[in-house]
Amino acid sequence: MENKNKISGEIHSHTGVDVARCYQCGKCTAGCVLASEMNFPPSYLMRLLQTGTEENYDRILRSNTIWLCLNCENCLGRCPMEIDIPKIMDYLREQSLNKKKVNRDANPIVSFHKSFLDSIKYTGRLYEVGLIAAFKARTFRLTQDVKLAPKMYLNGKLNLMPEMIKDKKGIGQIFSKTIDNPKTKNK
Amino acid sequence: MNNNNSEFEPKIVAFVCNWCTYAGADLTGTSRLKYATNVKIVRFPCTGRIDFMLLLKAFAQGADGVIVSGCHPNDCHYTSGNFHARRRWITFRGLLDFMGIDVSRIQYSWVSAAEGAKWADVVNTTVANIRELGPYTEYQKVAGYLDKEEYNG
Amino acid sequence: MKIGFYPGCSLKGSSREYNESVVAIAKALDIELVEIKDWNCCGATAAHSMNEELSLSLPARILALAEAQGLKEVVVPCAACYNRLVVTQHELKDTNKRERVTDIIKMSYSGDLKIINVLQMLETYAVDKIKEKVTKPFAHKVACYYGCLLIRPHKILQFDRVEDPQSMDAMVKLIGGTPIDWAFKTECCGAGLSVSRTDLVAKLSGNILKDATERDAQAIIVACPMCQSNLDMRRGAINETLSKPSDIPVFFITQAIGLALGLSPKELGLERHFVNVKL
Amino acid sequence: MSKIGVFICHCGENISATVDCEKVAQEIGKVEGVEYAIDYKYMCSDPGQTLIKDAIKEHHLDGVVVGSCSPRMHEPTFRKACAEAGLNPYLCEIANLREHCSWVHEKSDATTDKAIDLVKMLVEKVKRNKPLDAIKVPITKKALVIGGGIAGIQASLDIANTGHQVILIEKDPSIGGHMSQLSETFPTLDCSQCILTPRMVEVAQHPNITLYTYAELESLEGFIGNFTAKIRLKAKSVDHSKCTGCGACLQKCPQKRIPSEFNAGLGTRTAIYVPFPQAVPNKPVIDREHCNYYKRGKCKICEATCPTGAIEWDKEDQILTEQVGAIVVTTGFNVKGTDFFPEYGYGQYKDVITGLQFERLASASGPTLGEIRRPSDGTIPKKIVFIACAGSRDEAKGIPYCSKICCMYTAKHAMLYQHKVHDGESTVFYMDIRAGGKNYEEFVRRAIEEDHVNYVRGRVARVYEKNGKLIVKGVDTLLSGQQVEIEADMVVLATAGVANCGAEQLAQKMHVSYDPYHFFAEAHPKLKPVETNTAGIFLAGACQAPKDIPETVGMASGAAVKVAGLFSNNDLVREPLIAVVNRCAPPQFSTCVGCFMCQTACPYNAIEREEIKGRDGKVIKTVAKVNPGLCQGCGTCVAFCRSKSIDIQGYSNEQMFAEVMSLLNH
Repeated sequence: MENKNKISGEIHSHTGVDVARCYQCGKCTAGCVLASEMNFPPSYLMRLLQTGTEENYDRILRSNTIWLCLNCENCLGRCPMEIDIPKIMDYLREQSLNKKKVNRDANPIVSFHKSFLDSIKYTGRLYEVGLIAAFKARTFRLTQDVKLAPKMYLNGKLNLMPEMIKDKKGIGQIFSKTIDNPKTKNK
Repeated sequence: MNNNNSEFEPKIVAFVCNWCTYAGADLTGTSRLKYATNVKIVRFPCTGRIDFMLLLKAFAQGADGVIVSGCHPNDCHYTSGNFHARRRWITFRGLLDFMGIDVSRIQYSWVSAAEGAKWADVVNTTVANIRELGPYTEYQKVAGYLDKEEYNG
Repeated sequence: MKIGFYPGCSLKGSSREYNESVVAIAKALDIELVEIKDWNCCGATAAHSMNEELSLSLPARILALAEAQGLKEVVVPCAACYNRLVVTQHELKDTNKRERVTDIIKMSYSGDLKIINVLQMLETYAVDKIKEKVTKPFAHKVACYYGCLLIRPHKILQFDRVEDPQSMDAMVKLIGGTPIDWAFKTECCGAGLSVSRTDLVAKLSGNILKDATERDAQAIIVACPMCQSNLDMRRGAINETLSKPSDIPVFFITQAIGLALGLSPKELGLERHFVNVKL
Repeated sequence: MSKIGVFICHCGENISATVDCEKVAQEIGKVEGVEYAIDYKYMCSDPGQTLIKDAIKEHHLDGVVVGSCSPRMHEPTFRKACAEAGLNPYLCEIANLREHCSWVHEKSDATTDKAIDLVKMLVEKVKRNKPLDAIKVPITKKALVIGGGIAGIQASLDIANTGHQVILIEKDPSIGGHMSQLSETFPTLDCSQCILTPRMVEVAQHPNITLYTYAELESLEGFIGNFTAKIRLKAKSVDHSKCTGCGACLQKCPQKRIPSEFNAGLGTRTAIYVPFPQAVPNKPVIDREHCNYYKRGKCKICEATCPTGAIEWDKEDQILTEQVGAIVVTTGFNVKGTDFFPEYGYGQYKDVITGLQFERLASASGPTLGEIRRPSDGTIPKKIVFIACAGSRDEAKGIPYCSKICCMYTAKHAMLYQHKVHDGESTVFYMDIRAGGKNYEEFVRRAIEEDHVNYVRGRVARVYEKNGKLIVKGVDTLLSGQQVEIEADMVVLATAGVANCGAEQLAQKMHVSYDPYHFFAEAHPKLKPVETNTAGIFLAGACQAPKDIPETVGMASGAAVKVAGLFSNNDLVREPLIAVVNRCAPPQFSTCVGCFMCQTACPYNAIEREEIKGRDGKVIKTVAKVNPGLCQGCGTCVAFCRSKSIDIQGYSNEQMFAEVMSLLNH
């Protein structure tokens, strides 16, 4: 039967996961390493989704939960109904970004991801020094890890120059066709 | 699927055994699962009862497809009827090929009394397949082979 | 014997000792590693947190390159990359996704490349060699730490058992070590939040170190650069969360094996560690 | 020119909601040979049946088709109605308009058209039906009960008390089943053995019951009223006619460390053993897998100690053949082991146990004499955690169903623990509390309110061991997902109830159907809960689905009544839907050419050779002949017959052909 609930319908069509299957046993939350840090834990998030109300959906997209999720997949590994919560989290993060509802505490996390992807966009590979610099610039956490960097350098863990790949065009077009593509934004 | 086929409503006859598939189809009903109206069930005591010449007769009379379905191996209510049926089906298939009849118009499956959903699935996939294949037009050919067969008592 | 090789970014940067030790023991075990030409980053957590198509396209390009290079099997030491590549290959079994992605990367992709992690490589190709070549048994009590990405999603990776995995323990036994039975084998270390939420990483990694030390392990063995850098480089931050600071060293499995095979600490990049590796 | 009456049932709304019943009746009315056609709201109702009867008389109908629910539902009803109106019941056929049409299609012309086709099909069949007379076969008034748990015990006693002979076979050395392992039973907390043991003894002493322990069903042939059962009597290696059950051998047997099945692996037993002190029969068998003599050819200490020389080393299995008229299957269930749970330690933690093991700990006859002690170190657990739904309602583990008994026995376990360990703390992790049953809910409330068991709603993600404690990582979903971590001394898993091992093979031996989880299938989920699809074979207890003692006993008595009912007649009236070989005038006598392909095809050896002799007594030809007592009407022979000389009544070539043609000729 077709799903009358718009939100869970969308989630199903994008992730193939049916939120109605969750019977709220809480096993995911019980095993979640960051549940205590989250605005609300995974099982509660599933329940909010099941209600299908816009208010609750908004609460989810504005929560830190979706950004704290590490995708460690313990929840999926143990879920008696084999519900792919990590996949839902990925989808919700995308929605939260597109709808500009990212939780304030999650900004550093998003900034890090953005800096990370930028680094790849321009060099094809991760340029850690550049990443950290960009991240600091984004978050103004200028002093973070100052103690770490020199030792990393001394231990030869830092390349001061980025490794470039040849086919930068190829990488560029991957980005322009996906994350930088305005069309995919409001999906 | 091309358009003229999408309008075409295939005639499909299902030869099923009384104990497994007929009961399974009953379960499909009690579970209110929906399937295409094209298939009509003929009830046999056992797939072992099914004389495959009757399938030919069906084609000769303009059936577009046929389903034969009974108990799973080892689950036959009569111990071994479905094995006989399977053996006969294998030899019969050879005969059909030889006669130039499209074997893919015959769906042979096992549906137990507990598999209501499976029955709905078998029906729907068969109907879809036969739609793809289009109407069965060569049946006069089959009719030819069957002139001598006596049935009508 | 020849096998394809995808190092990934960490192994070229902050975790180069992992790369060094992989290459070193491969050599010692007569395994020739053929690096994928002009490989790119797999996108890691960042990509699939931000955009699904991107998170599939980046790994897809890597796989396509490997296929174009005629490789049949590729070893991926970084657990994160390994996870992304296998998951992508699985996701792309879906024809629609495959069409979308191949259109994005503009490369042909068949999806029949065999992707394995370091443990699988050693299990399949090196067990006997290691047995015969062990000169300095790694006779220590160690906690094998698998983390998340090597094991989960189990249905897709199909590697080892989902709780309390055993393959690394077996490897350790093989080189004369004693793996302990402990509780945090597959609990997450904080992985991608290393920089953005160091506080949480310190807490999670702290729990891991705590359990290992309390069960008197002398070292932690890992097969993931993120786990290693969190447990090693972040030790300062971690120790601030612990009542009793921990000085337990964190080895890559390849380093442990290398030592057992008699390779020098330098070849294995051991001097790059933050926490003293004297045992 | 036949006169068929057609009766279309609306089944309230069930058919008429999607099928235009009126139209069906009208259209059928036009069919050649149809004398009378009408639709009605409830054909199976009294007025409905009267409608049919009157029509038969009024219009002198020679055939009836009822378009209604599945023939498996009401065929007998309508055939009876016809018979009452003087029409041979086998001239009545049912068109399945509900299960095969109205319920599986949306409302549309196509649906109505299909309904019309289905009825037409049966009209064409009925035109060719022949009046048939039911067949009478004698009934062997002796029942076989398979499985000596409480279900088998109850069924055997009930049947035996109606004055009929019962053979009870049990695969283990003693009857008693799982119930004999239980400590105290919910919701009354009366001691399981105290109520069970007297029944076990009664079975052993009942004049109408023959008990074979250590015995299994080898094969089953025949049909209702006339089964032939082959029973394998496994070699006990002890002659019970000589053995006095003194038990001297048990003391002396050097093999003492074999995990005891009765104690669910928590205790040990010897190689020559009696499963438990109250066993029936209370005489030992030798477990050849573990016996030194059978393993290494040395020992024989038991023989030396046996005062009556009862040990029989080279005794072999015996196959016993018994004629029985009915069978009650009561083979029970089993529970998953702790090794089924990766997240709870793959069974490697000694102090993580199953509910059944807890029963043994709590039982006065158990390895700890009823004291709750940790298997690992024998200490008394001060903190205990019970995990409900361990494996049950868990699709990922392949067991989506609810095991039904766990909620109650978990409450009981927690209660018993609190009664035995006063300063102990018990926590139950649950998803729902399913306490439907007389005094069940009250029982659970008592555990919570009076015994202060801590009930937490949430599933446990993980259990691991740390310095002698079991760390339980759970959650309280009623506190919007607050994590709960408990350092427990013992964890009890209410593991899923599953079909007994070998259930599938047994079902196949008996040709009864079973569900995907190998529980045996009842004939109808509501109206035939103790029957199977195979006439004469009945079910009782947990072999059909997990159930508790009261339900099991009720079901067993139900099955017993079915058997007694069957045995209350001298012969059995069977449907005459069987094969016959045609006969015709001399000189041909029959078109049968005597190839006897049918004989090889027949699963029931129902085909005999008949010599047709002339006046001078000379054999003219040998033809096939069907034994109506043995033929089950599968019709395999018909499909095999080259000369179309053998046919099956009710499903004749002519009838089947007519049905198929009617579907296509338009």
